[in-house]
Amino acid sequence: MMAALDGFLASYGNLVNLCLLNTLLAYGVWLALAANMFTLGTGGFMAVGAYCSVYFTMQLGAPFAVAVVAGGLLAAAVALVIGAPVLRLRGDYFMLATFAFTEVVRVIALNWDAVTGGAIGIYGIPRYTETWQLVLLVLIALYFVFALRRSYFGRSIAAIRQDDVMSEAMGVNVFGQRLSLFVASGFVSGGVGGLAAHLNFFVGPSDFGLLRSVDALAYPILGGVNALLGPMVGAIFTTLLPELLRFSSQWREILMGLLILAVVLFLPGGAMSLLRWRPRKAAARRPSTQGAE
Amino acid sequence: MAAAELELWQVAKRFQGVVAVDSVSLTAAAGKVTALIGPNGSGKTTTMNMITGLYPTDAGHIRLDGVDIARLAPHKVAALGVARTFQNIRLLASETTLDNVLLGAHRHQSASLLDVLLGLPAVKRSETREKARCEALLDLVGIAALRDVAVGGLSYGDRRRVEIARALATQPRLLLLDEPAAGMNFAEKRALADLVLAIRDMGITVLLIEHDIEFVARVSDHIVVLNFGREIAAGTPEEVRRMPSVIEAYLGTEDA
Amino acid sequence: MMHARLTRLLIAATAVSLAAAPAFAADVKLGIVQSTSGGSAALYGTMQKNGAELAAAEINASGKLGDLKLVPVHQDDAGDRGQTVNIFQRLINQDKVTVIFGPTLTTSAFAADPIANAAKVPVIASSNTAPGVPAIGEYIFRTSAPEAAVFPGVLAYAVKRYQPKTAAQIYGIDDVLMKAAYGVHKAALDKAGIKVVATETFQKGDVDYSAQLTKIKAANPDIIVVGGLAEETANIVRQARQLGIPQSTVFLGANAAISTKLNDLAGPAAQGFLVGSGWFIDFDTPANKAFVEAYKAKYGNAPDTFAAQAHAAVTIFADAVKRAGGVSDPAKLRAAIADTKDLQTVLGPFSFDKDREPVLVAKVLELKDGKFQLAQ
Amino acid sequence: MTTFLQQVVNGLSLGSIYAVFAIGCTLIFGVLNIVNLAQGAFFMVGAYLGLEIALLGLPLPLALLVALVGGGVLGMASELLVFRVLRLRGGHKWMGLVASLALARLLVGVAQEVFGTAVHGYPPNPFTAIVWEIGGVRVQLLQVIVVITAVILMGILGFTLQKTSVGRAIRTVAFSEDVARIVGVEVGRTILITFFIAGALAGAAGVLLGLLFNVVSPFMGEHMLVKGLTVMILGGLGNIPGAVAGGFLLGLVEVFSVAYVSSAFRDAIGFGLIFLILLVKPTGLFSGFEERRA
Repeated sequence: MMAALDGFLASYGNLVNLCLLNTLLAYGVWLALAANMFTLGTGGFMAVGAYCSVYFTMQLGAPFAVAVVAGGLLAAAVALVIGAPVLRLRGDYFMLATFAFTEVVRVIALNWDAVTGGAIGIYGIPRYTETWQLVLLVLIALYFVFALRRSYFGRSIAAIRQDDVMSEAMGVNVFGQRLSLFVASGFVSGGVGGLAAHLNFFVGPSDFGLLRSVDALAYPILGGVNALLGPMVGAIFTTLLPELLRFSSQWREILMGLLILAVVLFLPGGAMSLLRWRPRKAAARRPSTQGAE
Repeated sequence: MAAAELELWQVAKRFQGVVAVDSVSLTAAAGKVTALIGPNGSGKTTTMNMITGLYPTDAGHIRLDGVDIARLAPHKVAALGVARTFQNIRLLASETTLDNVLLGAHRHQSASLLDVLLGLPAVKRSETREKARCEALLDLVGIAALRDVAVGGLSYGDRRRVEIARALATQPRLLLLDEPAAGMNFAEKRALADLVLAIRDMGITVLLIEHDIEFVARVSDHIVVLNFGREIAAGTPEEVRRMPSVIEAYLGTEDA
Repeated sequence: MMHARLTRLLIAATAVSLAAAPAFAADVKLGIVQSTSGGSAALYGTMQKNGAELAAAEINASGKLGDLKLVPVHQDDAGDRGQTVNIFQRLINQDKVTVIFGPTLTTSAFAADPIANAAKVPVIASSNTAPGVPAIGEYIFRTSAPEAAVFPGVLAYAVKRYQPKTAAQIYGIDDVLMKAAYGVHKAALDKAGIKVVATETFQKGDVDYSAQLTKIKAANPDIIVVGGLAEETANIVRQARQLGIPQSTVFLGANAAISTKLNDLAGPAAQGFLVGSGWFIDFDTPANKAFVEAYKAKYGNAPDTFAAQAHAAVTIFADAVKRAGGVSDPAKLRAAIADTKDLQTVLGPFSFDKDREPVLVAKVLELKDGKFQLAQ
Repeated sequence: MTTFLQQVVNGLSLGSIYAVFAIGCTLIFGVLNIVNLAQGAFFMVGAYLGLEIALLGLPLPLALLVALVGGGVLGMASELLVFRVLRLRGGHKWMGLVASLALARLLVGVAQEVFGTAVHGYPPNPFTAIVWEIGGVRVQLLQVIVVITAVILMGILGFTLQKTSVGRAIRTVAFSEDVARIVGVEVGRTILITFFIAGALAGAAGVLLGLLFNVVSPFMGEHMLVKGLTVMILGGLGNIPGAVAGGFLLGLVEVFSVAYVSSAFRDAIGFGLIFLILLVKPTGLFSGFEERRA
């Protein structure tokens, strides 16, 4: 049994790690999406976390755990600084401002050779990230999200997502909650950046651009923002998809586009809406109108 | 939890040069029902939005028991005991009645984020307490049976009641009702009038906007009439009904 | 009844698949990890995949390896490092490949090569020119000449012919290859005592270089050194001429700029362009002529330097297999690859130095009348 | 001074293409309040369609026309197959972003399959050869043609929006779909036309860029999309005159940040600028003549 697992991990270990890492990232992004923040800042936060943690392990010789937490904290601090002004913007403006942030980070990474190695990046990073650590972190993230969702915070976050004006009038500190969630999202993204940097020996600016942010957003959206397991399902689906479609060689990009389109068009509530599993007895009587904004 | 007195003094608001509220002064006496009436576009809802902090005022004071609240963020105004309902009902359609009302209880929850993340018993305690309170409110507004139904499927009148229950769940000292009787039938309006009076008797100041004069006359202690962003009359229902300027304002709108 | 038949069917199917599963003992699986989708990496990934597959087919047809048959297994990593690592793991542990050719991008190499090195599977890269790739481990090789091996020759030639005093540099700042090339160019210029009067950058996807070139024009350098891929270099050269930088200001390019695309896209503007390389399309050896013909016949377009380097990589591997007497002993195979000495390839006589870097006779080429020719 | 003027010429010719492309993006936003991330792919397809026509030896105006129509048809297809379906199914706005990106990915995959991954250039045309030198400033005939074509396209669009019944319908839908329905505008058809116009502008921009800079590749759209988004912010989302001004402005900002700061920080300056604009004046620099308010 153990031998079989070892064999599997030898061939698919990295894929498993990527699924776990992306799941973690998906929950980080979910924190923002849950309060209707369509953030394209994820790539930027990951970069901040990755470079910071690598600096800690390679330059300062800090323990891995300390480095990852430091990366997360620095990303959270950056989120706090940019979040305060950016969160005053309405939906699309918020999205574009976070996009600009990610690009600015990328250009800084390209030019700050002393810390980031410029375009060449940093290689020879020790491999500290282990599968069991990722499993543990995913479990913790799942539990936190679970606890948050079913608490009154979860209720107010859902209310902010659907109608922030009303929520505010009901005494919910919308700005405060959004900022906290944005900072938390930055923390998780930064931490994931640190973990990712110590997984594959290398980091470079091309890892953290706009595409990274968009991919990260796609995880919870494709999986379903309203379901606890949605972000995980979306992350695993999106990570496995290119591998599953490997048989199609040159048609892979086309098939991936088609498949994602199909999910969006036929399951506008995300893949988890397939299950329609509802924890409360009122499920059957829920009307089908959704996504009212 | 004493009823609060609301005082507006020469409050004004314009949007990109267009005057929405020119200068409104009024007082909603503590523990009374005050009605704000006037033709469409006379600035009633804008006034209510300024009271709740949704719009910053351009001029004037808004005082709640003497404290100026004109510059406060809406959630801070709510924290001082001001709750409201919305003209275009704003509920979370896919959530149950109880969950919607529980949102109003948000600021009374006592568990911290840390309690929540660690799953401490404080969470359960706080939630149980607030649930019980909200269920009592559902009972009060007469929709206890709809507790677990998604509000999207409720009738118009029932949804208005959910909104009132949610506002009450914030434990307000001042309750603002924006056209609570709109779209209700005769029987529903009667029940609503009784509810408004009951709320007043609980020691909550009520300020309501309403078009239905019968309804207003039934519940109000005091009426303020707005037109073109100014108050043109004020008094008891009997007094206001006889004022020529009021009759003119209402007839005038029929021409327009 | 139904059940029993189904069970029997399943057993039969399993038996068949089990019988088919093990590869023939004579098959040598070659992992080819090249990006054929996913942005600009696909430009040169496709070329390398073609070059490697062509070489494998030729070697199989020649019967040079006796009953050993080369079976290329191509996997596309879409220029995504995560996928490169996935592929390496699977090729090594599941497909049990003997060797890996690739990956396309240097960043992918830094992430994935350590896995192969640990598993004692040789990797021969044909497009990673940044410093440090073979240093990952003793199983890592490359046929792509690092910029440092070719550029000094080009500059020496330019100095001899034009006696430049000043130079301008322009390079792709977000491209690993070009950033590394920039460093090499700068060092060579400094060493030759040529003053760099302007340094400009661009990014992947840029099409308009006129702002940078206007600035360079104002600095009036004697030569301009470009660190860019063929497509980028072509546009830089063309736009420079349009902006009135005279033909007498000679352009020097990076190794990666060698492609027929350069002439296709730049036209007469590129006349006199100088570049150094291990290979060029009109390289006059029988091996190369045959390669160019075969490539054109099979893929319908002309090969570039990446295709040639990939072709050479497979040739080197096949030769090493022969010398090692098979593929059963990875250490022996590795040693045979490392011992490659003066092997005739499409790149000319090829050897590896002790750092597993290619030793090639770098040629200085000049673009004349639409063709790269040996500079005289 | 010569260098300065030369940079102005560089910036204006680049900016005119940015403007044409960004108008399409901002038009869709103005009408539907969504960002269509597939516009970049339409741009790429337009460039290829124009290239194919040019390679057949047919005149360049025809290449432009084919790209216009091709881009427009793709725009309509994206509305019919993606956005309309999403609206009918009540999908969240986010889904539109993800879906349009998937559509772009699909088109890039198809283009790679059909045209290959290599970069192609337009065949040599007589315009590239003609260069005027005015006081040391070099202006190519091709640059002039591109800028004039861009201005004409923008002029046609402006006329269509302001003076024709189609334009009135589009403006009404942009103001409010409900109002449009009440006054008898066929909303569905009008939205379809909007997508056609936006796609056509993207396609045309593809040909202009391909011609001027001689680069056509399957991946060119992503880069342009980023520019288009930047221009949208500069000009204010949904603000068409703002997009025109923003396009030229971005062209000039890029050129001058290279000229007077450093090419290494060109993009940092561009993105830093839009970040600041978003914080200080989120309605864009040109909200003075904005047509509608949210």
